[in-house]
Amino acid sequence: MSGALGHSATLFALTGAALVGIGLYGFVARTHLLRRVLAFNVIGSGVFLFFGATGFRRPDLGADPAPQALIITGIIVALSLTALALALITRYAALSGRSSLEDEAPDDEAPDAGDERGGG
Amino acid sequence: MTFPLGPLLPLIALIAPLAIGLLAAIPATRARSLALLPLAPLPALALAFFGTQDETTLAPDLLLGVTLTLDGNARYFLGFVALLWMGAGLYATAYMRDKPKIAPFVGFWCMTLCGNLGVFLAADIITFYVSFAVVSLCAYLLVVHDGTQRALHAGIVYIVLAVLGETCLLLGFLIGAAAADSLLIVDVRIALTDAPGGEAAIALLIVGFGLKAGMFPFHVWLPLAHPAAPVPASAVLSGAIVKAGIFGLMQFLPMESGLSLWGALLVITGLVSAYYGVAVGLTQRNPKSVLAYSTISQMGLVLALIGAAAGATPADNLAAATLLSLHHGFAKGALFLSVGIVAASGRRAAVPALAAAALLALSVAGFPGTGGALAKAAMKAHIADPIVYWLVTLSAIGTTLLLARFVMTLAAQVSAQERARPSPIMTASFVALAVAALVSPWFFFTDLAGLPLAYSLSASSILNGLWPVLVGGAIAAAFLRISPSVPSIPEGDLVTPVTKWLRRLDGAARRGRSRLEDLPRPDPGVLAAPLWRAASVAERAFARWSFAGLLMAAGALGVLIALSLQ
Amino acid sequence: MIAVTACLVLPLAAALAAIPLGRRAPRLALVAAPLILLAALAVATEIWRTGPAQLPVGGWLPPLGIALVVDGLSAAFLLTGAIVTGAVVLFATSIFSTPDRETRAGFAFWPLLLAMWGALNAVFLSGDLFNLYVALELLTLTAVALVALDGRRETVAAAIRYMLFALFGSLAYLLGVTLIYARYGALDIALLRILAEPDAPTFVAAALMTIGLAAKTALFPFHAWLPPAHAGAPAPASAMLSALVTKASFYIVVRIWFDVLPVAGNEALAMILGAMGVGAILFGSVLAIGQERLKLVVAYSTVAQLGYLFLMFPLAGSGGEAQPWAAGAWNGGVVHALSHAFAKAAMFLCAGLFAEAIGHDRMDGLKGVARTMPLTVFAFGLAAISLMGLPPSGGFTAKYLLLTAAFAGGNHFFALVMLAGGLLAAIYLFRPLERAFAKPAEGSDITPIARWRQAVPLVLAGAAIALGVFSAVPFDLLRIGRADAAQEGLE
Amino acid sequence: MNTALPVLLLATSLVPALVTFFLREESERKRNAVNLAGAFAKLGLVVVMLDGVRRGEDYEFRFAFVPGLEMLLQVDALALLFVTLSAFLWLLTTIYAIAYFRGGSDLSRFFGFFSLCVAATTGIALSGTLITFFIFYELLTLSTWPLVVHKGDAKSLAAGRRYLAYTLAGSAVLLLAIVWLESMTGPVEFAAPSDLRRLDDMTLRFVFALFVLGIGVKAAIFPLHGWLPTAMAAPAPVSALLHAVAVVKAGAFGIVRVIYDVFGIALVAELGVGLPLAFVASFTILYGSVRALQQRDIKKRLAYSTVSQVSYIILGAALAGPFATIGGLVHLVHQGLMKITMFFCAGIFAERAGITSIDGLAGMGRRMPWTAIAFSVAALGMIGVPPIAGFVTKWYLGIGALQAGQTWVIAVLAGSALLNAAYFLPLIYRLWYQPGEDIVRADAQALERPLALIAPPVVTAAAALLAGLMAGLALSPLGWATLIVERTYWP
Repeated sequence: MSGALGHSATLFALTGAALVGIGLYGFVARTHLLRRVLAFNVIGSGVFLFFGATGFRRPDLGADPAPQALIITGIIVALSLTALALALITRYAALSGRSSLEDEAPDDEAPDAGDERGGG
Repeated sequence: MTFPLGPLLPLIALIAPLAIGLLAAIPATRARSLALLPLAPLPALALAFFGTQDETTLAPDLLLGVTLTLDGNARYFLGFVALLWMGAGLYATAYMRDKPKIAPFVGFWCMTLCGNLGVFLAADIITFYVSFAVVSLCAYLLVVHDGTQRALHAGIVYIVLAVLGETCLLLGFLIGAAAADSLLIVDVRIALTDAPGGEAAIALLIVGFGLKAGMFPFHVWLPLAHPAAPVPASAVLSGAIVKAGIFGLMQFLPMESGLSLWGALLVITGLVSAYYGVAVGLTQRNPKSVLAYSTISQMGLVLALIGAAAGATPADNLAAATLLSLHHGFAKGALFLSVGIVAASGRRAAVPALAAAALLALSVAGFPGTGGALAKAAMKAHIADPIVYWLVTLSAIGTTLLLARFVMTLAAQVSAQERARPSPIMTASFVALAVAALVSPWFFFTDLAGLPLAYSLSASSILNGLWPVLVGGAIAAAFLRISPSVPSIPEGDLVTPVTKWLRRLDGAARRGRSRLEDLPRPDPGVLAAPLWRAASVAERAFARWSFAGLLMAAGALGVLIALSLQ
Repeated sequence: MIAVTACLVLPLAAALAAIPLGRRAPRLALVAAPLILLAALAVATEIWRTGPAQLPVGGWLPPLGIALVVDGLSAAFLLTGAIVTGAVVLFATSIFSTPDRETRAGFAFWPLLLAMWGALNAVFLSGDLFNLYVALELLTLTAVALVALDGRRETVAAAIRYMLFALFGSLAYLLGVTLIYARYGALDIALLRILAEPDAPTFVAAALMTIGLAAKTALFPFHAWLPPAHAGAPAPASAMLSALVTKASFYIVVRIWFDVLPVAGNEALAMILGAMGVGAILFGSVLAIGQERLKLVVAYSTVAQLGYLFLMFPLAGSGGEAQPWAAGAWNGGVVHALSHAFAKAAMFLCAGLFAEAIGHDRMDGLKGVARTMPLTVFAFGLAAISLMGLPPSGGFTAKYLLLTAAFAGGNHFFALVMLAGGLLAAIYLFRPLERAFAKPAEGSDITPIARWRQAVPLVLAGAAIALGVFSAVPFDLLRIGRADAAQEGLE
Repeated sequence: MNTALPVLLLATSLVPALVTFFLREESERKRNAVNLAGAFAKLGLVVVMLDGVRRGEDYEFRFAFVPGLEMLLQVDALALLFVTLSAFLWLLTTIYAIAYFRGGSDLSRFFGFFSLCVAATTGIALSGTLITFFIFYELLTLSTWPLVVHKGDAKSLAAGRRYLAYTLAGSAVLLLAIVWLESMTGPVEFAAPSDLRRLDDMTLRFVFALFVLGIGVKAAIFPLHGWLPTAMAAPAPVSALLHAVAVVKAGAFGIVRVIYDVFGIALVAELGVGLPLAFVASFTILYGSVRALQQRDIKKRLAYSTVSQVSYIILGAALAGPFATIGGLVHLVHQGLMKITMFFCAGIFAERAGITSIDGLAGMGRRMPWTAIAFSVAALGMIGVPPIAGFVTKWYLGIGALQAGQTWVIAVLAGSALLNAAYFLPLIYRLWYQPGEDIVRADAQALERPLALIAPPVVTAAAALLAGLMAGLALSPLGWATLIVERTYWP
């Protein structure tokens, strides 16, 4: 990793980090399960973006191919986890009619309730 | 398994009674074992007469190495005890013929005999202690043989005091053996004087042996136990078993080093016992308890004699004590048998028995010409201190009084049927013991009393022996007929108040303990409940993802900070 | 090194083949299990003779290629996993084989189990951090699915809660791997051991990875998902979950801190992990004592026992001069993990059999079970002995080594906690045993269980005991290729 | 051949245990055959070894437990004393138990754990290192618990719970002590004690206190004795062998080992810990006797008497003179013989005549003569009435105490003898002299059946009598104890 990052790589890394931050908030603070799965994917893409940015070497040299290969694998893994999570959530909603776990209040009663009604 | 060394006769003397006792256990030979009873002490008698003195037999495997020997006084003790057991055994064959529970009687009779003989033969403490324990515990079984309520009560008092005595002896022996670092009695006796805690050991031994010999205040079991036992058993109890205590004192008290303090104490308690025995004995109605109190009194005298020995030449005093014990053994044994005979004979047949009993009484009182006079003379010859001398002579008056009371109460025991006659075997054994009592001191006077026979025949000693008896007889004649309604102290005098006090103590303890028990005991389950409730509340919090998610982010931060503290 | 590839390929292939076979899948599993067991055994004997081995996949050498690494530690875990899973397969054939009709659980169980086995072997064999990530995710996937296998509301909710913890864990781990790659440009464990230095990005990466894996191992305070998940899953599944799945992420933590970044570790980190371990032991035990359902007791016991494993970090290296034998705490921790795997699997299988026999899971129903199911109670007893750390079990050997390391290193507090943990374990494990030995309550009809099904947990419990008695061989196996950090510790 | 014998000795009770576990409940004859064969074989081996050890042969079996940690089975004179006692009494108790349980339930389980417990006792006796001692010490706890709760009713379960609470807490403390000591000095072997003087005194005193606290639970020293009386809820053979011989004796044996072989007499004296232990033992002797006085239930009274009697052994060990040691060691055998007789008889009275309280004994002498005779002989022996074995111990302890300059000890001995008389003589009195209902003699034959139930107490009573009467013999317990002391501790 020679010298300071080129202008664009730093930008990508920063947006990656921002995405992780935003995703983390959504994943932890929100109680609605679908919203959490979405947040999970946001964090995932943030991480992959950051990972891609690390591939930058010197401007004259092409990008390091290894991170990209790993990102592809990561995306597949994230995809399968999301699929399983969605299957479970839908099954859970069918069984219990709830959109969040028992011990957590649904989002709409959360203090800073969002503007539209929580789904499900 | 090493074979015993040295002469075998002492071992046979001990094992023979056990063998006969074993016969009693087997149902087939039970009847014959009763018949063999008188022969049990035969080998011991042979040993006493023909046994070689001061030779030790060693049986290393038995107990902690049994060593048996026969020294001077022990020979006489062994002899007269064996004879006494034979006489009583003979009497028992007739007495027990039609009675139930022969097997336990014969069995425990033989074990007591074996223990009694062991006491005299033992050369090491362990054998002495074992024999002493056997004799005192098996005697209990003879005491309670009849199973009457009175016998059982006597048994309880007897066993409690016997166990106390045993424990005192054990402690005394322990201190002695530890100091002497050997088990032989001779070494222990020497080591006792300067041993650490030697004083305590001597005190314990005196209590232990004194208790067996009926020393005041530990005498309370004797007037209860002896009368309660069957006749032959009480004869042996008073005649032979009490002597074990005396012999113990003679063996273990370190006379050579002149133990002045203990000697004086022994004399005092001896005399107190002597007079106390007479005083309480006079109030008794049952001839056997009168005899029991007479034993306490006589043994008191012997104790005094041994105590006096501490100062002067010990060997003579002990020899005199042996003679005194010998005579007392025969006389008291015969007197107890006489009670049995008189009870079994009609008015006409009782007269000769009563006469013989009276004669024996006179002999015990020291009437000149009888064995008793010789024994009394031997005793008085060796008491240096004038006060003690006079007290002893005066006690003869008391003895006469007491035995006169005995003859009087005995006369009242004559059986109702006119023509009842005691069985010839019973009379034979009684006569044998009576003769032995009257005659045997004549033979042994010279070497036991250390005085020529002529001394006893001299005018002064005859006069000396005569006047107390006459005075006693006069008083007896005057008083006894007039005031029969003397207030009768219950047998075993001190026992009744002591038992009442113990019962109150036990009740208080029981009440105290029950109050202690209903204190509430904390139940661990109850204590843990709040802990469990707090944990499950925390668990629910950890399960909520919003909290857990935060916790994990905080955790990552924490680890990061920890790592950066490099 | 065919055996190494066989260990990876066979389970995954069997998993895939199980899907089309449907009702005949149990027979396939019964064929595949011994083969995989043989492969694991072959791997173990291979490295016993020739020492640690590295197998570059497809011939590409690191840092570009992915290498499979086999040393004593991985061989031991491979073998334990193979034995436990083999037993679970054998046991599960009696539950999940329905020749007459097709059931969803029966259909889904076998592929998931075999895929989980493949994932486990992948974790134990991979020498590359990202490869570990992929294997870990496959493992989580199959685990969550197994938890929700019987589709009841509680188990689906438990699966979702497990999923949330797992997702956070995998993201944290992935971010850590990314940072490592960004910093060192390599992900292979052997290379990283040389390159690693104690600097800021490495600390961030290590912190993220540790917490991520701690969540997956259900280390206190991130343990709350485990009890409902493991208690809700069917018996063979919960045996696999408690015995092996949690051990996989623990295995990765051990790899990271002893093989990859020993230089980065310090006293403070060891103390934090130790503190969390102590919390797990005490908290898990107290909760286990109060439970009424047997499976919950066993699940909370897992939470407690995992605490022991993490005590390894503060105690490692405090060998002291008096220790004639190998590093105390590291060995202790690993042997504890292995014996816990055997014992916990046996215990969950027994719990399954009890639930099947008395119809429900509450402990009072166990009264008099010792008379009708002696073998199961005996197996449960042996497993309990190992969990309590009483001789002659593997649990005892582990506890003994950890205690000696604690005393040699002078931190007596951990020793006291371990002893207290042993006593608390005795309390919550003797409660069910006591009911089993009680007189059967009237009218409790206990359906008899086939003796061979009772024998399976007995074999596993016996293995836990054997690990304690014949522990010389496993110790020599563990010593092969062990990182020297295990000897000096993290300071 | 010398290494095989200790293992064979252990196997003679381990193999029957394992075989019996897997025997079906109905195959009673096979089970009895296996157990009796094991018992006879063990007795045979012991006789062979008695002769061997007397001629100076040494039997040793080492087994690498964990590299550097060894399980060592070593047959020295002290071990043989304990093994001979347990072998002889196990044979009798097996015969007794077979007759006692005729037609009972859960017998395979009972006899399995019964043999396992004897195997543990043998292991404790033969153990050559502290770790081996601890392993068998724990195995004893685990194998006795099922016996205590054998009846399965609420009372025995509560007794079992209390028994576990005490013994497991004790074992935790013992493990703490062992590990603490071994972390300073490396593994401790009894035959080759390492010099502990280089460690500072305070820690050594604290470790010694921990050892006594840990082992004291099984030796039923005061405040730790609470489990023994409640454990009387167990069936008679259990309380006979275990609480009169195996468990309590293992505790006393352990303390003897700790004092003589781990610390060494010189160090114990130097540290000044011998005297406080003697005080505690003496207090236990008196406390046990006083509590026994208050009990109305026979077995409870016998239990408290055991509490008091076992402390004789500890008192002997604590005073640590040659005579005191011989006294302590020989009491190990004497108390075993006498106490097991009394427990046997208590069992017969309870089982055949339904008598458990002391008042119920009235008049039993005529109804059950043989049992009553055995009971009386043993009771007299306990009081210390010569020539039965009890007085030999009191004699040697007394002499030992005086030679060690502790004259107060003989007062304790005397007090205890009187208390023993106070709580045993009433029993004998009731047996023989208190008139119970006048039962026809024919009824006596009815009660004292079968022979296998009545013979054991008579044999052990006779043995107690012979042990006292023939104390001088070389092979008598006293002879053997003197050999131990002369050979190992005061050459």
